[in-house]
Amino acid sequence: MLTAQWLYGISACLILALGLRATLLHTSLLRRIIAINIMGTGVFMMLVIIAYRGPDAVPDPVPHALVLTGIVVAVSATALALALLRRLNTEKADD
Amino acid sequence: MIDLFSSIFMLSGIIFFLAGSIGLLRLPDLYSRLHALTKADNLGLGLLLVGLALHMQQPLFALKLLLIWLAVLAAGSASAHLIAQHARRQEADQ
Amino acid sequence: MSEVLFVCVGGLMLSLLLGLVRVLRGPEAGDRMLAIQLIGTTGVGLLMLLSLLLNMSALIDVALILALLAAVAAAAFTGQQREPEND
Amino acid sequence: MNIISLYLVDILLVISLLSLAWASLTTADARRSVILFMAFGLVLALVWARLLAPDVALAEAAIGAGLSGALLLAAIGEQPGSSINVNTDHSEDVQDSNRSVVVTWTITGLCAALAIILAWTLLQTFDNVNNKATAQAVSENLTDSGVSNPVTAVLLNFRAYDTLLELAVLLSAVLGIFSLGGIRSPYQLAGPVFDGLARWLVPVLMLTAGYLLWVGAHAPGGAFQAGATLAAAAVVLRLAGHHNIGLPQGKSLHIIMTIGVGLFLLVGLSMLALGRSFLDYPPALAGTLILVIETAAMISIAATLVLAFLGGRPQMQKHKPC
Repeated sequence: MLTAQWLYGISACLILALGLRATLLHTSLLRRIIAINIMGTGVFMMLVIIAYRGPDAVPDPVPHALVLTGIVVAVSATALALALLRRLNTEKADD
Repeated sequence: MIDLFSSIFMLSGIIFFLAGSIGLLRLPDLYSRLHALTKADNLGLGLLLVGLALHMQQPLFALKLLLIWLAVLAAGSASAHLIAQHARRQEADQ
Repeated sequence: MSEVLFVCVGGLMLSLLLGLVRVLRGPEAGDRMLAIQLIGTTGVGLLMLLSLLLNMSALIDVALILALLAAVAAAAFTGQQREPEND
Repeated sequence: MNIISLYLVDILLVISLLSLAWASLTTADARRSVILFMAFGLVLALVWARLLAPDVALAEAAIGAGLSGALLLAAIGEQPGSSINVNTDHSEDVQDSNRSVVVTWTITGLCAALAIILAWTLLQTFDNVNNKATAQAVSENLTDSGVSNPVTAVLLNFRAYDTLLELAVLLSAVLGIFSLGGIRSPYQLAGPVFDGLARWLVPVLMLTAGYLLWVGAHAPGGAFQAGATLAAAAVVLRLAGHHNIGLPQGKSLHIIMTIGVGLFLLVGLSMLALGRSFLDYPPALAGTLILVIETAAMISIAATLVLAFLGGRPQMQKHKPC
């Protein structure tokens, strides 16, 4: 096993767990949206490190393509979540 | 010979970088930090890129490096100005 | 030559770390944003060095995007919304 | 020598990443959390570059370090009570305010257990030698794909279904945003410095988008990165206080929102009509078809991201733009 693999692999798991913990513990919805984004980053990192084959080898392109798709979907989901949050705030303000 | 020149450029670039970062960390308030940072790291990056450009085989890459440096220079000074302006506005609000 | 590159990578990582301390410590939002600018510039330099070390010319394009988007981030940080007109 | 310097880079990058994630998740202030998240995205782009994923690094540099931050900052600007002083709004953000210590520690423990199980499974995966099949399949069929960048080949040819459906997801996100509320209030007109910045930054971003789209066929780049860069250009115009940011109105807006999915579907169906299977391009035409689809996808992706930043459907213009 390469050093980079376990180093980044374990960090990916840590980032995911930290993000999940914050998603569950925060009461502010905006903070939860940020936490879910960080959690998603952990998943992306797992995929990229699975694709990694060492500093001189060509990595597997399939997980890279998946992560690329994931990043764009994550940002659009974040945008939708922020729009929901905004609507929620205006509803609260109207009450 | 080219190696020697490029090494000198790159290492002096790194020294400017570190000077800027240490300034950012040690200086007492935002405005003086800004002062240290914008000068040092832009010049540092410029020197580093000159050193690297001497190694590039294709002139196209060297041109790209120049372009990036110009972008960093222009963006960095404008951003620093905007951040300072923002800080002033915040102070005025309080 | 590779020794020089090694020293440069080390110096830039140190610079990145110093910027990181400022991002974490603040105290004002402006200080953090300024440190983000430093991390951006350091990142540009680091990407150039990595493109040589890892033999990937595409990282130069990444550096270009990083340089441009750092300015967008600063603009987004300082942009002020107008007060809603009819509310 | 290279290996040692790479170890150094690895360790410092991981430390930066973890400390920024921790700080962003635990700080009391929401605005500070967003700024730390932006720094996190910046370091993440470096991590992807280090892990030999330049396509991902490009997307992260455009989206993670720039656009997500802009989106979140715009959302923060609108949070109730934030217009006067953003730093006093602590009460809502303290994470453990009304939860018992037991709940907090149970959740922390469960998350730690999850991390350990995941890490153990992941480390097992690395030792498995049989996970090279997909990489081999890609490199064997690359010559038939019409492009020489393997990631673009996977996205637009081998797994084109994924990308088609992704564009559909983007479209539905925009429709959701449209149904939830109106456009955010515009920004104050920029001062001379910001105006000067926008004057060169916007055209350079647009040029870079075109470059990334073109280069995507044989080097890292492509529709996603180009779309995000193009969107950044419009976001800068919006931040500089312009009303007219290049988005068309009415019917034309609907066209650029749907052109990505629409054209993709059209190409897929015409393959069906030609007696091939859905989205199976003939190798001779593949390069051209991919470029056409990518151009359309770039336009739709950029439109989606800009509309997400605006926060709703742009109203019809009442007066002429000055």
